[in-house]
Amino acid sequence: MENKILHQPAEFKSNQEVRWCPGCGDHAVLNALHKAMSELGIPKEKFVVISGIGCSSRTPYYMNTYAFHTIHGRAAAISTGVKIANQDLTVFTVTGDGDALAIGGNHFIHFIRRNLNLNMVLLNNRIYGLTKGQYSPTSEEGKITKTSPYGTIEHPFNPGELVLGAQGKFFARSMDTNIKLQTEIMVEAAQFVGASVIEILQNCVIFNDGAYKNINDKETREDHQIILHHGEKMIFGKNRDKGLVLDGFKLKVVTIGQDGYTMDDILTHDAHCQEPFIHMMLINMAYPDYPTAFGIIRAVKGDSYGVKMDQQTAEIMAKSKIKCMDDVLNSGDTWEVK
Amino acid sequence: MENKILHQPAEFKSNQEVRWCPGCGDHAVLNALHKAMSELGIPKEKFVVISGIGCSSRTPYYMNTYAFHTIHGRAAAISTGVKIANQDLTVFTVTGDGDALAIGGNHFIHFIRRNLNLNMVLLNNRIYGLTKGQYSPTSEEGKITKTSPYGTIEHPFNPGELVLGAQGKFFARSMDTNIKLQTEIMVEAAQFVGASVIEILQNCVIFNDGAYKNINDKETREDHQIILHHGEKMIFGKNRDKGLVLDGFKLKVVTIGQDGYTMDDILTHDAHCQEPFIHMMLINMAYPDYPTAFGIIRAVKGDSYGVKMDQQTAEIMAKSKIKCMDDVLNSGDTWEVK
Amino acid sequence: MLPKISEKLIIKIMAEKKYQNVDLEDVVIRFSGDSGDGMQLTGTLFSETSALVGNDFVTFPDFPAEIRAPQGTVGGVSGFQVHIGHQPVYTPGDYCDVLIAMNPAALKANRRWAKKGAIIIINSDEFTEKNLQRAGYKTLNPIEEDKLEDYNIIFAPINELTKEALKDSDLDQKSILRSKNMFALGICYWMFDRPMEHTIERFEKKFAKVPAVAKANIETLKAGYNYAENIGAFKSTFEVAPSEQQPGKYRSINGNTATAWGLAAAAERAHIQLFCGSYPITPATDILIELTKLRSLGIKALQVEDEIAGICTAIGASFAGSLGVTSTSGPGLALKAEASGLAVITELPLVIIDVQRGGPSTGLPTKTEQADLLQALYGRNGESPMVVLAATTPSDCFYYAFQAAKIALEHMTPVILLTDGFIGNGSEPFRIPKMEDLPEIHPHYADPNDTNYQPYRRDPKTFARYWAKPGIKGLEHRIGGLEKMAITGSVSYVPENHAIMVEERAEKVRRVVEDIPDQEILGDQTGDILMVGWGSTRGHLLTALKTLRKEGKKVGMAQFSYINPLPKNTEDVFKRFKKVIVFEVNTGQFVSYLRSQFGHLDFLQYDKVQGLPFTAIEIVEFVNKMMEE
Amino acid sequence: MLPKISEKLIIKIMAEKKYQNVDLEDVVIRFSGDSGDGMQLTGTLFSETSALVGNDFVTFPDFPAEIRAPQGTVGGVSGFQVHIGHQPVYTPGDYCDVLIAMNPAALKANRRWAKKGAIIIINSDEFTEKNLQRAGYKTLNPIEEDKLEDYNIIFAPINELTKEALKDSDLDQKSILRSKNMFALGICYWMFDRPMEHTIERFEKKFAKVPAVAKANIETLKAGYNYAENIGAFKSTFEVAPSEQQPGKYRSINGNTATAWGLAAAAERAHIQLFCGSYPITPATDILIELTKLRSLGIKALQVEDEIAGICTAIGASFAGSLGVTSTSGPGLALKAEASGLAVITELPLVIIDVQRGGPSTGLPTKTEQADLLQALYGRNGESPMVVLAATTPSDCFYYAFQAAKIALEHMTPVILLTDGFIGNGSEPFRIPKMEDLPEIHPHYADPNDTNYQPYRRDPKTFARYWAKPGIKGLEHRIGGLEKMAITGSVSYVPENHAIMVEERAEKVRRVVEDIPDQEILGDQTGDILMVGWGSTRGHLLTALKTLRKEGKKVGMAQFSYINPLPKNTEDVFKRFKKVIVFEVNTGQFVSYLRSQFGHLDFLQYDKVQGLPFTAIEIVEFVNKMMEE
Ligand SMILES: Cc1ncc(C[n+]2csc(CCOP(=O)(O)OP(=O)(O)O)c2C)c(N)n1
Ligand SMILES: Cc1ncc(C[n+]2csc(CCOP(=O)(O)OP(=O)(O)O)c2C)c(N)n1
Ligand code: SF4
Ligand code: SF4
Ligand SMILES: [Mg+2]
Ligand SMILES: [Mg+2]
Repeated sequence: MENKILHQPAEFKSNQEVRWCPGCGDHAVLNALHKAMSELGIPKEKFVVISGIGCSSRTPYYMNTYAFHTIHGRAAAISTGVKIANQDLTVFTVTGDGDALAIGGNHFIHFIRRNLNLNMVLLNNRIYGLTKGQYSPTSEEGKITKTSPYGTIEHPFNPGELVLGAQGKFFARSMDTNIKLQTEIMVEAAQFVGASVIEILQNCVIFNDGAYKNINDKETREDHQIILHHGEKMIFGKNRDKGLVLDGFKLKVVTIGQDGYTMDDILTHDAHCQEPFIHMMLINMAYPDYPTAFGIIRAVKGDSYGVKMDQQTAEIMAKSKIKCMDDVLNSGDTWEVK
Repeated sequence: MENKILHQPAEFKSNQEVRWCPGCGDHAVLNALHKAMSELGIPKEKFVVISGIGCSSRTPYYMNTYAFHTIHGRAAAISTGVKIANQDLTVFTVTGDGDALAIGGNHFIHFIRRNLNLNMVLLNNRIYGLTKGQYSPTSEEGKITKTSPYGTIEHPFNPGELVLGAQGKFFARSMDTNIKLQTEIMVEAAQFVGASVIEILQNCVIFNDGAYKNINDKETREDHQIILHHGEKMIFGKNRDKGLVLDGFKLKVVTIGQDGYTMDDILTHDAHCQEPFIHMMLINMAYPDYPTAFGIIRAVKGDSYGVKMDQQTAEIMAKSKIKCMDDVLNSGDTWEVK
Repeated sequence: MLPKISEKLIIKIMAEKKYQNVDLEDVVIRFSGDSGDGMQLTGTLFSETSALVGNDFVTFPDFPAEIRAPQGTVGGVSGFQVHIGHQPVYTPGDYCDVLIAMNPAALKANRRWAKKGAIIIINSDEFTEKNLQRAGYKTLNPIEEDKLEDYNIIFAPINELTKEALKDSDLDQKSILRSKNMFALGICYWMFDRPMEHTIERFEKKFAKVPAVAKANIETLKAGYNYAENIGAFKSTFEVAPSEQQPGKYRSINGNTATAWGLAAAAERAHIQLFCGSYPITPATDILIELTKLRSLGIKALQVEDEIAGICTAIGASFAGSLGVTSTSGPGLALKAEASGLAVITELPLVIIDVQRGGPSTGLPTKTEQADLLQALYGRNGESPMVVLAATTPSDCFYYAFQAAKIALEHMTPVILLTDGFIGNGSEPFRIPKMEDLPEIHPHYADPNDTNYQPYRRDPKTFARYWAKPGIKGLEHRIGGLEKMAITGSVSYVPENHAIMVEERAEKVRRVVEDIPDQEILGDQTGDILMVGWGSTRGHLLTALKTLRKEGKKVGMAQFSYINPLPKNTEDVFKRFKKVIVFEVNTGQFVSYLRSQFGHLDFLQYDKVQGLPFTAIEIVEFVNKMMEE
Repeated sequence: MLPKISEKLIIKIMAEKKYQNVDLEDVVIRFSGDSGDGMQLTGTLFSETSALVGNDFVTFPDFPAEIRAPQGTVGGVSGFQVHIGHQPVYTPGDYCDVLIAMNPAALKANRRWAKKGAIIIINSDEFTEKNLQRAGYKTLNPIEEDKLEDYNIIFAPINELTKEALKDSDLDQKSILRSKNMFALGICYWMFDRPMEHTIERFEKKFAKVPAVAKANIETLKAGYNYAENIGAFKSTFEVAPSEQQPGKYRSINGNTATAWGLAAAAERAHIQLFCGSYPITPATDILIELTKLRSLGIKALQVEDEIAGICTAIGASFAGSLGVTSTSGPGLALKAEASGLAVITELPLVIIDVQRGGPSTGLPTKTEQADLLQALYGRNGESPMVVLAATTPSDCFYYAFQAAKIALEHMTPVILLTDGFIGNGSEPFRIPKMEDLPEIHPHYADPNDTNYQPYRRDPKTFARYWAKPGIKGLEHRIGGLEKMAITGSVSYVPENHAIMVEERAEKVRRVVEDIPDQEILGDQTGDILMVGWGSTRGHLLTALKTLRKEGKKVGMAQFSYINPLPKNTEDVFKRFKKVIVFEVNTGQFVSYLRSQFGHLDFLQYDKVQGLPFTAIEIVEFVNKMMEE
């Protein structure tokens, strides 16, 4: 979809000094968000950015739109109120792995289930940045942090998996460094009708530097990342000669031209498929056995709460004889005192 | 596993008058719980029953064990504290669809992720019973309730799906009326090391009567329910001639002897398979296209938080020179004032 | 000490006793039976018919503990008390003149509420050995066991008579028995000379599609009426004369509905969209339920995943330009504490309704109490002042909800409105206002053409900041939970600025005092004792006030609805009396708040924490005692 | 009004000024630099070395706002103030005698804290045009711009000198520059004649595996020391004489560590397992961190999914027989409100720690405030009384945490312990107690052989119920959040029972008074003015007290740590003075609580809400002013 550009990305920057650490992945995400807003061609005043608390959640201050830096874990719930109050607004909910999946876990799953037309950008650095380095629900097991001096003993959530468990319709993933992909995804997410979750693998240079080194090392990343596009073959690798095929109930990495695999054997990405199973497998692919999947992994149509709410309201308004509070007050049994 | 029975089921009944409505599905679940406790052969005083708030959550009062009727939505978190404090105890967490999945949603997903050796019995009547009939996160879309006079516009959660999205290791399902199956499941859940969730489809005769009529009608239920057992063929039906086969990425119901299907084609249930995809499909099977799946759908080994915690603690205790508070107080830099 | 039945209510109990008509000023009737017996409906119909013939009334439903106890047990008894009068009545009555007990459990649970010598109508068919046992009677003679010999008891075989009345009906036995409450209602209609037409019409309308049901109800009603006449049981001439009621159109309303409607009315007067995010909780759920019914007015009322989401969605809606509202009870208010602080610092309009119930913790969910006052005032981290109001009767919940919304919108502040289970569930006649007669509301909007909008610039008069709705070009801005720089609203850690902002937020709340009326004194304007109450104790205090003044005492009464800020003349009000007694259904929360503000004044206190409202009688007794001391 | 630098601190600033040794009683040094400059470590090393030579000290770290601001900006400045004395010192000092500013932003942010004429050591290499601009200076002459002409400023090219000192090092430039803070430390060591050995040893131990790093630090430290000597800069003879300190073994401790250890000590003395469920939040996180380190003692400290899970896991652990603890700050306390009511009604032992910070809402997370007092007292639904304590200094956090646990376990009640960012992060010497000298703790266990255990039977003396751990045969029982029948604990809706239980829960908390000491008065035991404080204001009040009494004023001081219940003699304490002034870092919460309890007494108040502790100076001024009025 081509949109008429109303504002340049720079116009979305607020005059506040950006206070993230130099080198923090958040900077790139902010850039991408500014770009996406520009590309969406929506007037500045129609955007609302809502966040919780965390480094990532500082984003609202850097937006020259309407924006609200709320409280820890509640960004999803507050966004829900904003959107229901005014469906004309394009709302981005910016949150972190702690904000969304620890304290905010309940609003997160209901945000997904309700499927309002909201767009969540989840900056997953697998750590609590703002509070200076405690483990988060996405920290890998065994991780030593300030609150786990002997290593954590918890399985991390995989955000995409949880999204699917809550019946999510739109899930995408990007590396923080890939501004182009993020921008693309953000634009599509905003245009998608329903709740979208965009997981950004974000590097916290201070407390979890190198968390994604395995998959994002410049030298090898093409072999460890697969960027999916709907309708395109699932291929990757420096030489674009690796691909994914289905092997019973598992995905398998093959090299085209080896073991008899040809391009035809390679799966074609279908982001629109209602059945979640392949999406789930793609989401679960992990280093070192698999490339990590990026791009829009799932984007399936579903009824949006907001649309249904508006339809229902319109019907009720059309049908009901109760048009104003005088009608309400005088409805039912009444009597006159003279 | 055969256990030595120490107490008869009746010994698990407390002297409190049971206050559920006559005909409520909760009565049967209570019976099953008493039976399972008896069969487990664990001394009465080693059981703890923890609940939140709701009709279902009244269970603690009817137990002649240690029991705690806590606050709305927090049963999972409180159980976590109980179990970590004393891993010797066998803890049953009894909750409702509102208690566990509305207000308690965050503790629910973390309960599962953490994978402590806890056993949750989730009585899903798809309604708020105690507060007299509002929709719950499992109420079917369009349902008219006190707070949805025009019908809800929300997709319901499927609890099992959410369990899998949170990386659940044990999920089982039973009808409230099937005391035998429930008892079996509860016994296995208690013996399983890790967090288990048992969803009971429970009829609320007052506010949601007949919610499961489609699948539990006496006449037709054998055609609408499939009871899964690990290692056994997935067959069902009045005549035990229907079965499930895999058809591409979908399950398909076939009749043995028709269209060339033989018993060999029918899938064998593997509850222990790590990959969640088939379990997810089984959980998602819904009336009228599919039979509803019952029994232990998933039971895969995983590290339990409690076990890991104990191991880690033992190692640390063995290795550390800090044995008591005097050691702590005198550790590091100190100086003497004379 | 149980009061004696009004001596004027002399009745003929049995055929052998002499028939006599008596005048009554007011009468209290308590319907009670099993949860399934339809007592709430019966009571409501009686109240409404009474209103139609011009009586004033106040009702109080007494629900069973939240779980449906097994049939026939005391735990499962449902009661409904109604107080009717041809003079204004202010409470549902302390004790009842007539008690209807549909089964032994109902008698067991409610006999304590019957005045000495009261009429007790018993459904004798239910007084079987098994049922008596279930109700916890130890003998087969409840009359003797409960020492009811001096009461006027009517044994009516209501089950049998209902079956008899409906012997030609097509309904099955179970359905037939379901109308037995109408038999009881019929008896009462005859006793108090109420017309049946209105009720009959109602059934015809309600059950238009199932005429058999309509007919069953109507036939049974008539049968009860005739039965009472036939046995010549008793009859009071309850004079019908709506003397002091203001002329106008009336309806019956309970506090929760009134609250919901008050909010909706405010939204209409403010030309703003109302958004309510709530989570069900007894006894507040009905506010959400009533609001969900008003979707045709564009009102969006949502059941969300928990109380925190309730307030957070409301804050989000307020940020987006709606009037955000959230309704709950005590435990839910506790959960909203953190987010309510966000509303304080972002200075968004927000109304939080707390329908108080017995605590602590889950406590007594179906019982009433006033014990969330200090939580409402102080239950947030940091210095976070909030406006706190309290409604005093079912019908004025409408006006205080309206007022709460008005203050929130005009002063840009969250407001907590306290009601409770007593007035939330209780009902009374409500004079229907015309919307155009209600005050206008002017939300404190920013000028959409402001080219230099600053989110924390304040109105010099009220200190309210200006509200800019997303969507308006040029007013883009950012707010949040961190301390903010005065005027610009950007994040600030400057020490002096923090002090300024703390003070400005407090001052803004204090200045609300300019928009609220002076505290009114009822009764004597100066004298020996001032009875002070707040919120829902109004009816009982007022009843006591009338009694005391009839006795010639110099007593005044001040019922507070504005808790924070307190009305300007508050101190003056207290100083007009020799003694000030604060009455509360808690252990003294308002009095401790008053003491913290007016340290130099002396306050006496009378508290009650039984999950029940006061009785007017205990108030009178205490005032008299203090009079003597 | 800024105080002048101690006149005794006369120093030779530059070569041309005359060298002179002076005696100092106490001195305040403030290290400041960019977040990455290691100022916290520098300050800590200086404090510890001072302690080793026998000085008393109090420190206060002043962290930057929680996000790392870009290098060189005022937002990113990190400060650490230490007050050392050879007499006891009670506060980190109001203003500093020596300020180290590692870059222009540090100067900009901290010059307000320097006494008139203070020594300011500036890293001149960082005072480039770009950096000055970044820091917000408008000119190239910060001295003039900030009006610092009368200050004693030393421009030291620290970057260059550090590079020079390490020119033979194998480290890269970046790593080399990282030790520049040691250069500053070296200067200070020379100035105040501190030995370097201890610090050198520390580096050798800490960096045993990277000797190059150890060496770099040590060399730079020495270079700074020598530089100061070489430029003959200045030197004070800061007398080393630990006069009033009790003999014993000491360590440095901050309040959060002390709190964690106090809890652990209590668990050990009670022979019970400690369980802590918490969620990170500034400035409380360190308590959790410290507890997680103590796993070898069997302590289970867990980071859970949110604050609600924190308190709920703790309640679960308490039910299971552990000492349940949860630690948080204001917003987290708000979230725990509902669950804390469950602990009240189930009467389980539980310790809730609230390390207060600036509010409302997210407020000023890294700044200190005392504004959660009323929330702690009243922030729960229903009548839910709780014990509330407040620690007064970093080291006595240990004893109050211990005491909180003792009360919880012996009285079967939740206890809230209030500390704050000021004492939580601040540190001071701590005389290490022997565990055997600490009081024993006797949890209020049920008799395991009780054949008729009743969960709500009470100890007639304390009103505590008896605690039965799951696992014990025969003591099986059920508890919950609904109101319960006295003694049996089964659910009860009986009105009179509710009144009894409300009263018993309150009485149980009141009776804790029997186990707490009388309120102590420091200074004059009777006189003109009593200065009242609570919690962390102790040091500033005490400093002011000393000054005032030196001036000959009749002044006493009462610092409260027991907030609910208040000590028995509280009223008597107030009555001994003509005037009582309550000092608080909020808008008057404790004073409003006191007024609500002692309405007939008069209280004056002095409040400050700047996210900062008091200064002793402002206290002295206010007391003097009140003296005159
Ligand atoms: C109620 C509450 N609890 C805790 C905190 C402290 N806190 C602030 S941010 C944060 C975690 C942030 O982690 P994440 O969302 O991953 O954000 P990041 O800083 O990593 O971007 C915590 C625990 C808070 N501000 N409020
Ligand atoms: C904090 C809080 N919010 C709300 C409630 C009211 N409440 C009690 S139970 C319940 C829902 C129960 O639903 P469910 O868990 O499905 O249990 P059921 O009664 O259906 O068995 C609600 C909303 C409460 N007790 N506490
Ligand atoms: S602490 Fe980590 S997440 Fe936060 S701003 Fe710095 S690099 Fe980014
Ligand atoms: S209301 Fe429903 S769930 Fe509750 S006890 Fe009755 S039947 Fe059971
Ligand atoms: Mg993070
Ligand atoms: Mg339910």
